[in-house]
Amino acid sequence: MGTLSIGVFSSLIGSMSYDFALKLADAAADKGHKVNLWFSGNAAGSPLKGQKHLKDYSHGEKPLRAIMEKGVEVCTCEACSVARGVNKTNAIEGVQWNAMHWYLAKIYSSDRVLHIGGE
Amino acid sequence: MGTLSIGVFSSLIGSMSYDFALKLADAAADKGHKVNLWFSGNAAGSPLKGQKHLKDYSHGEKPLRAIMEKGVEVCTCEACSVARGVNKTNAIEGVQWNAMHWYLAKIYSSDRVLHIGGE
Amino acid sequence: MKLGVFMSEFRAGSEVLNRLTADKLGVILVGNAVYHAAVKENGQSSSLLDKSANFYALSEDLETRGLSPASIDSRVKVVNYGDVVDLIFNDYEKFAWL
Amino acid sequence: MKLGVFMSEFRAGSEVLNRLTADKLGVILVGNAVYHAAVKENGQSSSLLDKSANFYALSEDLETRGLSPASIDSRVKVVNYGDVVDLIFNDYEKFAWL
Amino acid sequence: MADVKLAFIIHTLPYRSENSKLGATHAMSYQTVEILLEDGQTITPALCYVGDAVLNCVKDQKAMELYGMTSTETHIKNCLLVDMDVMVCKEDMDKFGITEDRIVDADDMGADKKVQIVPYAEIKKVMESANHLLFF
Amino acid sequence: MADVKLAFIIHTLPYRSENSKLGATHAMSYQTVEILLEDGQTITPALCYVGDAVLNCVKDQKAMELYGMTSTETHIKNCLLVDMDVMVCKEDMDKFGITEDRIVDADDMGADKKVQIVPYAEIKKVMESANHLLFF
Repeated sequence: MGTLSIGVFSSLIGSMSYDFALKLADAAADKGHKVNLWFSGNAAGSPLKGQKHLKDYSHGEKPLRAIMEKGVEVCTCEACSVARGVNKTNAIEGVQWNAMHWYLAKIYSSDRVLHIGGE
Repeated sequence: MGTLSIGVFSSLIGSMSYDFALKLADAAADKGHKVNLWFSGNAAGSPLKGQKHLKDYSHGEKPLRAIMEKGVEVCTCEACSVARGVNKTNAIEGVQWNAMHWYLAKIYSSDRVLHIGGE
Repeated sequence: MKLGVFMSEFRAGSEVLNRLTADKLGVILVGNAVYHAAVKENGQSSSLLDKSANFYALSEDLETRGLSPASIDSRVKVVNYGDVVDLIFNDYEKFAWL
Repeated sequence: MKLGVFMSEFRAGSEVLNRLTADKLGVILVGNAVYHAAVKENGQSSSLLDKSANFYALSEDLETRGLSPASIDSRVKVVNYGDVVDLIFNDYEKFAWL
Repeated sequence: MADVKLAFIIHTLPYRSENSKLGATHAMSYQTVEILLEDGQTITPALCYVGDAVLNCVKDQKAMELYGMTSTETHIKNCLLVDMDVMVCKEDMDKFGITEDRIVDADDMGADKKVQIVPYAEIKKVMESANHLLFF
Repeated sequence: MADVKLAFIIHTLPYRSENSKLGATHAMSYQTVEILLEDGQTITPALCYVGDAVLNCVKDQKAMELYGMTSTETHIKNCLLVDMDVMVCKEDMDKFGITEDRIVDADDMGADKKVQIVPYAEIKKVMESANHLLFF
């Protein structure tokens, strides 16, 4: 079993790259791999808690909580989040807060890195 | 003097279309025009209050409050906002909440409409 | 109709623009579309500028990218935000954002 | 190197991909890039598929768009999320997302 | 002016951004706008798919089954159900080799309206006769 | 493995998305990553601009004056100041007719490093020798 670090930079709703990242993390965790998930750019807006699950929109909160339950480590870029009004007091519990070097440190000990850019 | 309705669908930070919309609304208000601003899509995440103004990021909260002071009417798509975890309790005061027909009704009595799509 | 088209990208939107026609057509280059006015590729100006239209480029977006308003294509008029407001109310009636 | 390139768009990324080379190259079509595997334009398949590489397309993203996995280009192998995990760990070492 | 005509021109692919979906849902909101207008004031939308966006109109989209999200197909069906004019550009369908039988319909929901397959010239006329344009 | 090499490949335009900026700031964070690593573990980034992204490297960007936001130019200067390898593809510069004197430098801030104008083949070598790639 290996370690995969995924960087996600796209928004919770829109391109569906965010959906892709969560589904891939889930599938990798199910196969027994260790997964790290880093949010930066527009993805740093996604840890806001209290997202209402409406069927016309992608929904991140439930699947995010579910993959953290499976042991996926999730961290958001603090600067990117607070610039969007998301901070530790209104964020989903369990998401870590750190600077960009968290991502680089996780990459250091990863077998595989999938850096997902986009919006 | 005329009425201009602007629809914004892009995120607070990223493409800078959001910055464009706010600057255009401000310039039109300064010239004495009536301006309506509609947020949907990723722009519906932007009414979250408490955005920290960091110099590496676009910042919407201050300019948004400033143009509302000048009489620009701002409304966000309620469904688009709550799907992102933004709701009336954590939103910038003065932003209106309504359904998509608010935008159409404003368009009805507008001389000009600039619908800004994008992400 | 008098149609004002806002182009906001450098690598998208041209196909849609090419099919638009109007009695009076204005193309307002904003965001990364200002590169159409300011850079050549392999010595060639952007083919976008060959369209029969009035072209404008937003000075704020040129200067943000290190592009001098003095050095842009002569077919393009440099405008600021206030000018864009006047274009919207005085020169065109309907708008598209691409 | 063994390089896996995720293509996520239909109208962007091809120029960057064209310049990439690797001892073993895989191109994984996800998001709107699945159209490269499933639609022709003016009767022509996407030129992307002419590149010398192993091609994969994500079944979930094909079906989301109403595209039948049975009807895609024969050069492309249909995979699901679990298969993509295996491609990442077993078949390629470095990755690009375009 | 009693009726205001709006042309919703969709030129973007589905599922790449929210735009093509939001074009349909915004157009559909003409149904309820009367609560904000005076008596006799109406809005008439037309929803037109051009360029790559004709791929929005392909049926059998499984977004709900696979991603838990309403498909673009369903949004278009809902537009047909409220008797909106929905048009798709024939030249672009032909370019992609999309035949009429692959285009979304809402027959199963009892809609009278169908997606109208029209030449681009028709969509140009819609733009010309509209009071305002909204490009998604 | 004591040193891990990362290739940050920037292929997107500035100011269209955050990607090109975040490429530079993520690369720069190698400076502080030691607090999360063991002794002797290091990360060496290289920041490479290819394709349209060479337009990120044009100097005199007025983003701060006009939009109140740090320019991409400043981010690149900061990378030079921390002695990072920053490369820009010569073929793409030539395609756009961008001459060397228009490329960002950090001379005014006393940087020793300069942006290296290199053929694409050099950037390919960076990708080949890197442990991981990050495309922005």
